[in-house]
Amino acid sequence: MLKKIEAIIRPEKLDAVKDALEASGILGMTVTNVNGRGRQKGIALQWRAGEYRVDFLPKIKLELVVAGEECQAAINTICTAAKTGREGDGMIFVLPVENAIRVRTSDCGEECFSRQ
Amino acid sequence: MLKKIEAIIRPEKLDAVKDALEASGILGMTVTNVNGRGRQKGIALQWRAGEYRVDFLPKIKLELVVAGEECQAAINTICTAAKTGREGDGMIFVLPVENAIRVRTSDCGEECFSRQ
Amino acid sequence: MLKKIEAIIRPEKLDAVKDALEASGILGMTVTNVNGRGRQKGIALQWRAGEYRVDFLPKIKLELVVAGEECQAAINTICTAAKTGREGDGMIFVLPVENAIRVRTSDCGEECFSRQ
Amino acid sequence: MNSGDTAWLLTSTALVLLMTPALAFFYGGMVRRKNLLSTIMMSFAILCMVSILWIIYGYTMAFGPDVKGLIGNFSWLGLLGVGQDPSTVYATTVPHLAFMAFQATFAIITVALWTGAVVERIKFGALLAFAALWFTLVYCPVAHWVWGSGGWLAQLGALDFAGGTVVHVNAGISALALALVLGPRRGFKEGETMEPNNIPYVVLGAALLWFGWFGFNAGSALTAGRLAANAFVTTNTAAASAGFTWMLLGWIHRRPSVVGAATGAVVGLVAITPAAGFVQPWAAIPIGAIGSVISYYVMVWRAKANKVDESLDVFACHGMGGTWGALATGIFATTAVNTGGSGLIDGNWKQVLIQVVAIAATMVFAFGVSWLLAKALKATMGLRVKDEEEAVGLDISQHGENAYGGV
Amino acid sequence: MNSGDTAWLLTSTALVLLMTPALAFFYGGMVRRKNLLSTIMMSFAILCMVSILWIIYGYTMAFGPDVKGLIGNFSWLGLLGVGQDPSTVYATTVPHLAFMAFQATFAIITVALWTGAVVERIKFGALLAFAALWFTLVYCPVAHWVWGSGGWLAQLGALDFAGGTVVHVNAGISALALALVLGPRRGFKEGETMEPNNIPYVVLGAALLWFGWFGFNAGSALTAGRLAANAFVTTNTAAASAGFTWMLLGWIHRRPSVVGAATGAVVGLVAITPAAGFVQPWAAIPIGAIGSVISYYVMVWRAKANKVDESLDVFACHGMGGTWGALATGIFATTAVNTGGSGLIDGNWKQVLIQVVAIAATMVFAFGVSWLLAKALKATMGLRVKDEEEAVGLDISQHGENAYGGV
Amino acid sequence: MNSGDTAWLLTSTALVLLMTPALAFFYGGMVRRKNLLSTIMMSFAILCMVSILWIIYGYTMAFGPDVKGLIGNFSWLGLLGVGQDPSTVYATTVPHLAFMAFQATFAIITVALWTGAVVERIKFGALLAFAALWFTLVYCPVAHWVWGSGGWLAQLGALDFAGGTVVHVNAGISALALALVLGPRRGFKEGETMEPNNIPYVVLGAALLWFGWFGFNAGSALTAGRLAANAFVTTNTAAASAGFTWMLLGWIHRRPSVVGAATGAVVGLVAITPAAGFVQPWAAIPIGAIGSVISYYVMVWRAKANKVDESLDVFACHGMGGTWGALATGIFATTAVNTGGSGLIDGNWKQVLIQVVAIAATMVFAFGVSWLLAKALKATMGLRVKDEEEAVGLDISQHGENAYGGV
Ligand SMILES: Nc1ncnc2c1ncn2[C@@H]1O[C@H](COP(=O)(O)OP(=O)(O)O)[C@@H](O)[C@H]1O
Ligand SMILES: Nc1ncnc2c1ncn2[C@@H]1O[C@H](COP(=O)(O)OP(=O)(O)O)[C@@H](O)[C@H]1O
Ligand SMILES: Nc1ncnc2c1ncn2[C@@H]1O[C@H](COP(=O)(O)OP(=O)(O)O)[C@@H](O)[C@H]1O
Repeated sequence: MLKKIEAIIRPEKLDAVKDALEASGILGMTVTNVNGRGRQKGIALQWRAGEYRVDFLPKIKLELVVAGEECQAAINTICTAAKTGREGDGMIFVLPVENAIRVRTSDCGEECFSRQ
Repeated sequence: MLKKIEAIIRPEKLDAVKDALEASGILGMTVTNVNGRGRQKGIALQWRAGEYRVDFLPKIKLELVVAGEECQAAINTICTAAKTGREGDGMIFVLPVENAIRVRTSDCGEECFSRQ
Repeated sequence: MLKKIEAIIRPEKLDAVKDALEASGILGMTVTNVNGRGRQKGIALQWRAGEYRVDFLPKIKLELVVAGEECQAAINTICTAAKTGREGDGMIFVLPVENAIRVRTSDCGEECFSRQ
Repeated sequence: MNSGDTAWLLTSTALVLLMTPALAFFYGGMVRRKNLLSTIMMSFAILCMVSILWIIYGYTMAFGPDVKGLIGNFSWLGLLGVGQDPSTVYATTVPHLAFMAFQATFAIITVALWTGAVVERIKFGALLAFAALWFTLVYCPVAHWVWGSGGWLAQLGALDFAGGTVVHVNAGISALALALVLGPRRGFKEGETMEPNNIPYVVLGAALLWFGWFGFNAGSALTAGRLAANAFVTTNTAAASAGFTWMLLGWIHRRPSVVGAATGAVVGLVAITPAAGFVQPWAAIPIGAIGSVISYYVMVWRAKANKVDESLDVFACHGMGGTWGALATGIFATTAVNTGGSGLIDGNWKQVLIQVVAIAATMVFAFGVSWLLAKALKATMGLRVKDEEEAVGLDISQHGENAYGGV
Repeated sequence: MNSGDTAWLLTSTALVLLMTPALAFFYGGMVRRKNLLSTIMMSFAILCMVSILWIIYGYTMAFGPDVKGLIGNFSWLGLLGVGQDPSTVYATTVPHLAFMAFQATFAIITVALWTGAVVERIKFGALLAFAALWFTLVYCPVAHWVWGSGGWLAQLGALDFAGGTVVHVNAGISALALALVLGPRRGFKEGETMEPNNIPYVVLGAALLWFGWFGFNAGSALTAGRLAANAFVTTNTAAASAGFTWMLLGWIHRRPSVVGAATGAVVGLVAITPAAGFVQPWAAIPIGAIGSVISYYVMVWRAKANKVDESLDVFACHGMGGTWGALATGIFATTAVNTGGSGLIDGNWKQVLIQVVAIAATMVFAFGVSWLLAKALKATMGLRVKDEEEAVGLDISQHGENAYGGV
Repeated sequence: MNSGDTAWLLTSTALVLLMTPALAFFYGGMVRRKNLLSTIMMSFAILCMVSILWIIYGYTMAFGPDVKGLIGNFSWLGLLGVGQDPSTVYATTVPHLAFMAFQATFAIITVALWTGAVVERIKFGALLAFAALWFTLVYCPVAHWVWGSGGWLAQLGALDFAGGTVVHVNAGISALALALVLGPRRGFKEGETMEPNNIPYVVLGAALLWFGWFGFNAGSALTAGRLAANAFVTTNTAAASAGFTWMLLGWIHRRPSVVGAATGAVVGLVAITPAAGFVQPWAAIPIGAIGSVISYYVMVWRAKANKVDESLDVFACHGMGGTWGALATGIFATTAVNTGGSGLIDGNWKQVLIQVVAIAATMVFAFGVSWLLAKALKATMGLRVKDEEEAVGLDISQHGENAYGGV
């Protein structure tokens, strides 16, 4: 079974996570700029005089579809690389994927990952 | 079971939806700028002389992962807050989530939402 | 059953894919600017003197939720329109959707697609 | 006729003209993205409109032969008699047309200044209507009072080198009046976050304003000589001093902010405007610094009070900055710089009183007329866009445009 | 030698030089994001290239001693004999080098103007080749005809204060020829949406063009005096009048658009260019307004016809604006402004005919040579990028760069 | 006093002042988005700070009455005696204040130049402290040596028209020293990609620098006449030649890059700076072209070596460009242009030696003092932000701001 991992991480951790995943053999991924809100309550920014609060903070969403057996390893890798221990480190969600197709080759399912 | 709610809404409704969710106790969410197309057929914009049509309109995608039992309430909240009654109000999709991990604490599944 | 199709394609193919989907009757979709990495290894860009490598390339993510029976047709349409045969053509993922709600009408599930 | 003076006045005119688009970016960067173009367009459209109104009837109303100290008569309507020969009254070493053009740029930017108070919610048509009326009924008279030959404040001895009262007090207080009548933006009372969409634009605008202000102040010497050099130096010094001070104020509070430094520089330029050709270079340091302190705390107070949504703080920056500058002129003016003016440091305490009169007269008149005009327009054509248009943003709703196109 | 005149001419030269980067932003903002840098680069590379070609051989071809009214000879090759002393023929109160530099900036921007017709698909190498050839074989001769001492159109009495025919008609008609040979962008015929990527850049460009145009027109007086002041005022007035008119045209149709107002202002500046030092300030109002109306409807018609992808409407803006301006000069020129020219309102209807001759000669020559050059390049090195490169965008494919880097 | 000269000097001063914000955009566009504002702020804050320090004590240290050829004494502290009358020593045809202001803008931009070496990691407080110290202990002395009446390098006969050694060598070598002490950015050694966030800003900055540089170089003639015209032409020619050359170098290697052309133009402007008023227009072509080749390959070498993170290559552009320019002045200077200087082509090979001495003295002094200052600050207040602040970006961590606000 294929799984989709959606990880919301700190933007400044993207390089570290990318490198860690690469080291463990995972290259394919999609990255999106998002804004997030959670335990971390937003931050105060400077205005001309005084400051204002921003509720949403810039985050990076990483999406990677992996074979089921690689899923836990990938999650661990991301967790380790993305962690700072302070609020705002982010969340990882795992979703089921029914199928995957590589547009170039029209390969389907797991085979489209295996045949490098 | 965890659920992922993906709501595509009008950008100008983000504040209202965010406040409504906050009022009903939901803080965690991720927001993305997207462009959408649906019943609402795009709009005509002004060019130097005359105008041109744009098929995709700016929308906001809201993603929130919630415990299964809170899902319907969240959907209702979003629906109410995001509605104008005119075309382009958007869609809400509900997807199954197999697991969730909080990066900071490595908590898994529902527990990572419960332990505030 | 509803399905969500997530297609990561080349930005320059968006118009072709959009037109092809429109021709086969699919209008509703959401488009996001993303950055991706896969077999295509990034590109070298020019710097003032010499060049530097960029790992992530701009891609477009297309999300469309369709009724299960239309899914395969949509995938084929996208594949055909988005293909160039060179690395970087992209991936399509299919995810299960449990429910869909049209905000404007509060219609649920498949009916919110059928009642045009 | 002097070619050096003419070269300098034409250059200065071009510099001041550039300030209105600069203002467009300064303001445009501070609003939300959905109103970026609309904010820019306010300045741009006013630049076009006032350029025309000025040559048709504005110049003669402001600078034409005096009628009882209150207004110019209509003998120079359509620039009749305003030609390539120098005027015998104003800037006698350059073509009369050059002086006229220089003054045009002041009228333009003054009208554009108060738009900062009404961004993100005013109807574009109403904005233009108010601008045309305000230009006619407020700017032209006040310009005549202070700068017109025979104007009553000029007669009284009010000192205003380059527009402390005519430009800044005038625009600042009118901004307040208009904002009061127009009402706050949706979400303002609720404390909704309104993030500046593009701080680099704010800096770009401030930098071009600073650059153009050399024309504004040093050009107001109307000759390329001693006084222009003095005004040039005081201008730069006040901008720097105020920019640095504002940055420090932010730092004391929390962090040295970029929008803060840019704002401070503009406030310093405002404060030195009436004084530039009357005070010594060193005096520009306190004039700028105190200007920043005043505007900063007025802004803090306005934000805390949360009563009036004078959105981009035109009153705090220009109204208060201009007021302080006009007073400072009364304090620091010295005949060592300009035989035309002596202030408190020369022992002439009366000058301070005269300055107060000029400020008060401008404030009362401009506030009153602006309020009435705003009320009248509100009652007739309406001032605000619909709620829904405001939510979508004025770029789309008023102009049918998107700042940044393409998926 | 006059220091005031020199100061003004140097200032004007700097102002006109700035117009080419300004054009880069004006055009750059209107294309799709993937071609933003490529569009900017066209102007920037031309700025570099023509600066050099001009001092090597361009200046002597355009302004060197006359050969049969058609071209300058090569006696000033490499600026030989063009030094710090004033010329005896041109601008006799300033260093000859200053006049040479002023003219350089005109050559540069004229070459950059027509790039608006070929953005988003031309090969960068082909662009440079065409630019060099066009500069040599079209710009230099036409400049000589109209402005060179002994040029045949000058002899005929054609009036062109700052480049209505030499710059705008010339670039506008050549843009058309080149666009015809090059062919439309992918998707143009199919009506694919091509959204402007950055309207603030369009406004920034237009504002800096407006600012620089004071050098262009008022600098063309070549002295800092009566005529410069007149040209300054007419320039500002026409820009304002045309900007406002275009805005109104958009409003009548649907909404007052920002790109529209910016475009209108530029068209007004184009239209007043040949007339600036010949007509009275009031005349600039109709010259600007009518210029906008003409260009607006030509643009609407071009868009409807959907035949030629003259992408940024250089022909409509500069070709038609320049044509109208040249005619308007024949109509509104008066000896009350400049003893050098009298037009229809002075009763001299012949001037209109002369203007028509100048326009027609420029159009025929420029169109013909441009077409041939384009055909020749198409047959040899090829003009277009590959389909695939066009799809990806010229920034990446021609320059290996991304406008906005970082994930 | 000459009004034309004054007009030109004031205009030039405004132009040079604009160069510092231009630099802010030139540099700002090249860093990562999270450090855009911080990079802009460095230039802006320095603009404010040095403006004030200059009038308080900088001007008298650099240009005040000479003390043993090394420094000016403090008799002009707070501009005492620097007034509206011309100086008897410097620029005798314009108000002394105008000359003072012109020189202020040089001090400002020189201090801002080296910030390019330390972007993305320096603590804002440390930056300001270093800037104030460097201004006092490096800029003022070196300016005095070369330009001050009685300065030892001036006495020696070193030629530096507008700041090859004083500005560019000085800033370039100091950039290196500071970068060495500060250390590289996180990820630099690992070859992490650091993409420029906004190339249009780089071009905007380069264009405004080019524009402002006319004031820098042609203004340094201090009169509006023969020499100014010569410097104007050489300036434009060198910029164009170097911009085009750099583009070709990129093309040979791979593609003609936009940042490359912009960088090249700036390098050409640097290289011509010391030579502008001494060499003939044709000489600007090789001066620019060779300058580009040198800087290009130094930059390639620096990138390959990957040892020093002199982030925006201030040393390669300004240090090497300025060195080449200073040497080139020794080679190409000719009395045909300026009776004040003859170089190798006039048969005066000694001039080259003198230039070498000036360069070497500046390099040794500036490097040494900068290194010591940097070490001292590092040991006391610390130079770098925390790792974590660097990761988040300096915009947020130092200034509490986001360049582009709003979801
Ligand atoms: N329930 C949720 N649904 C979707 N996204 C969430 C949810 N909770 C958190 N996020 C995303 O994760 C990011 C980090 O969450 P936060 O609670 O601040 O992290 P931490 O647990 O480290 O304090 C948020 O900014 C948001 O983007
Ligand atoms: N089938 C779909 N799949 C994915 N996204 C969709 C789909 N249909 C609509 N959307 C998204 O929802 C947005 C609103 O849809 P639209 O049909 O215009 O709304 P309404 O039903 O209110 O008229 C679209 O812009 C698009 O982003
Ligand atoms: N495993 C994956 N998970 C998520 N996204 C992926 C994955 N593999 C590829 N992608 C996305 O698809 C894009 C194209 O992938 P790539 O392997 O370059 O295509 P191709 O198979 O045509 O060579 C990538 O840029 C990335 O955005």
